[in-house]
Amino acid sequence: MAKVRCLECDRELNVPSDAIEGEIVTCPDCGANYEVARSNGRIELRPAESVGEDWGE
Amino acid sequence: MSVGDGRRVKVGVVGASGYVGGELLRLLVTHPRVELAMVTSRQYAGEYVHRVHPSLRGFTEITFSPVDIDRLGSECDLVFTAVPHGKAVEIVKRLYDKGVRIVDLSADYRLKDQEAYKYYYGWEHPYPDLLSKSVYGIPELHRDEIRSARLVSCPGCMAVTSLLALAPLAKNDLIDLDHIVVDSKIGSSGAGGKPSSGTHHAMRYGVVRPYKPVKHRHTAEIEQEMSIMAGRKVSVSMTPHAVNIVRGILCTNHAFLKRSTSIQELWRAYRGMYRNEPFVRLIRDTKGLYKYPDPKFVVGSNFCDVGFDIDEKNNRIVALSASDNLMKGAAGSAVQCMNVMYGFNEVEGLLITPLTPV
Amino acid sequence: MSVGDGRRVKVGVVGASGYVGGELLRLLVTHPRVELAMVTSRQYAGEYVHRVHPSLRGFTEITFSPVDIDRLGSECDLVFTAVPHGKAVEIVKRLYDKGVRIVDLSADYRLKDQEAYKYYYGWEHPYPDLLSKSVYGIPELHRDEIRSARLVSCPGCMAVTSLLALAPLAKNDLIDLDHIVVDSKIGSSGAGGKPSSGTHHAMRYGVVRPYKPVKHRHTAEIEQEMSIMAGRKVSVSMTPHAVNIVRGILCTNHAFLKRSTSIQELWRAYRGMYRNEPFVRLIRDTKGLYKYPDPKFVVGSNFCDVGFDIDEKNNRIVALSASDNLMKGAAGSAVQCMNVMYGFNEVEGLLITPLTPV
Repeated sequence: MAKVRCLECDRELNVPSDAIEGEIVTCPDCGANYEVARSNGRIELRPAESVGEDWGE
Repeated sequence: MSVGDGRRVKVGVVGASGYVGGELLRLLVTHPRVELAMVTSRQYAGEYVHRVHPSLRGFTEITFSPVDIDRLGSECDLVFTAVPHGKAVEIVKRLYDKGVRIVDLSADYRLKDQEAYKYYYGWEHPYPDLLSKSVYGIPELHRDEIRSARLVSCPGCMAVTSLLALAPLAKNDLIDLDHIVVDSKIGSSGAGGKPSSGTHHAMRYGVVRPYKPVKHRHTAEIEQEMSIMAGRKVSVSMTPHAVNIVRGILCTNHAFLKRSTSIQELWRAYRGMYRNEPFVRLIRDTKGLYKYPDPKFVVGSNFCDVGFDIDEKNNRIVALSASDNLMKGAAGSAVQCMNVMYGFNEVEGLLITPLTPV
Repeated sequence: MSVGDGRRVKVGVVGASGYVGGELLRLLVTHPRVELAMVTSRQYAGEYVHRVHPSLRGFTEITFSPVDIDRLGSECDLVFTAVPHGKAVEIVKRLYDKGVRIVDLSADYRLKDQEAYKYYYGWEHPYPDLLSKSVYGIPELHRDEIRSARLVSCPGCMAVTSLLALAPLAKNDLIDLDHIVVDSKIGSSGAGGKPSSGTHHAMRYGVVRPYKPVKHRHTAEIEQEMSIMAGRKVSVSMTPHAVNIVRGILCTNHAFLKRSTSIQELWRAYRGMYRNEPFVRLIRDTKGLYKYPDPKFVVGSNFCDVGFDIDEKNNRIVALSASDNLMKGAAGSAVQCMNVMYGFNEVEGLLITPLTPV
């Protein structure tokens, strides 16, 4: 389990160490989506585009 | 003083026939550390509580008794006073002198400055010395003082809802303290149980009705508490609106930023203050339908949901907060304060899931 | 099989994104004897539950998983299935064959007689042999069978509400069993979470809308259970109406008396059946404003309030019953059945005070 901080709201995210490259991780507090990336053995989160629904009134 | 040995607190409720009194009973009849000793009502003395609050049938067979200060003083450890402004002031004073602990839900002991009572209530406070003994009943702001308090004065429903959104901004010196605008929307149960032409169904239904757009009483409390947090005089402009729901408050708190900031910094400011608070939930979601606080998702619970956004162009921050006016806005806060006063787990009897949809 | 040693029951919820699924979660996240093992939704797999049910934020951080029968079978002791009619039938069958216990909230296993499915649902039941294994989920009528049941089928919301008012009359042979008229009124949450032109706010608001005035599906269950109680074929005419509330059912059950009777005899008949039932409250008050059942005083709780009156001139009895269609009408009954199935105290996690006013 790797501990990574959400870039948006600073919540600590637990990313399973077997998370695969490109897997989507969502922050429970603010809903920001991240893509799992691995650089020199460390797990990093790259912001992933997320489609926001809206009421559109 | 904590009731450590599992003993139940003997509790009295004065003015238990109204909506706030009924909501207090709703929480107290299932509270594991409370014994309901006395429940008073002038109008319904002798009647079973469930005849006035049918939803409580099966939970208690206690009857209303007349207001008897001596009996309240001798039979109760703690008394909740839920009578209108102007009536509570005498009852609380006499109970205070008897040494019984009090959680007052009226406005009579909320303000420290008697002048504010003259300006906002057109009323001369008869016991100004008691004002300094009273602790303002928002545990998130005054937990330590509440622990040992003999008199706790619960906040106005829109005041607590607005303050919980504004507090982190004041504490982190982020906003201009002279141009705060609180635009609040509240349900009909906020007007209490007494019928009037304004609450007559055909005329109350479907309104978006601004009322007391200036000099609303809750403004005094918001200014008082914000000034304490900011360490200087803060002025707040509040305008409430009655809307077409029964329970629920949404406060839209507009404030102008003193310096530029970021969403990340706001998250740190709010999380810094509320990380360990069981009843404040931070709602700012980047996806999904429900991005901001909405009373629809707190009704029936003691939560105050808080969120925020930045309007860069206008250098403005919109801090949003949603609560149930009868819960975090009244009875929920009162029971939360009791839990603090008696050393109970602060969520005891209050970890209620909101009722959605309703 | 009871989980005596304090162990928690591992529970799964299939179809947890709807209103009934959400209400189940609302009860399960604070139920002291439950561990929420799996929560499935085809549409929201991978998403946090609180993103679909914001009111549950802070109570659980479980995410939806896809419907995986093998995982449900291995990780859960009990599975609630809250998927629409026609979808549940397969999932329940496969779970049943895996030996996991099931509480199904759909209509697919409520009826014993497959012909009734043809008549009321225009549907050929694919597993008629399973119908005899399924126990109808009203503990007040089938408590012993539910204890050991592997498959419990929860009642339709209007069916259980009507049955609880009619049962004492059938059991005491008081009424003509060929002229029963059930006129029910129900809130919008009864139609579930899927939007349609009929539930579009501007058109759903303020209606008193009769829908399926004849051949409504719940009629089949009422007739089935009444026939069991009366020991002969009973026919029931039901007409539902959508009314301008979100939660709540009122059933007005009209029946014609076979012989003259008295209010005292009716009290004995109803008390005889419900004296020890924690979730049926008898409401027939001679004074005060609230003389008869009204959903206004049960919303949010698992109560079904039952009352009655006699119309001497027309030899008619009016039996009234009120419930919350998402609680006693669905999720509350489901959790009550789970409590019976596992030997828990039947009120465990269900002694919730109604939310009034709301």
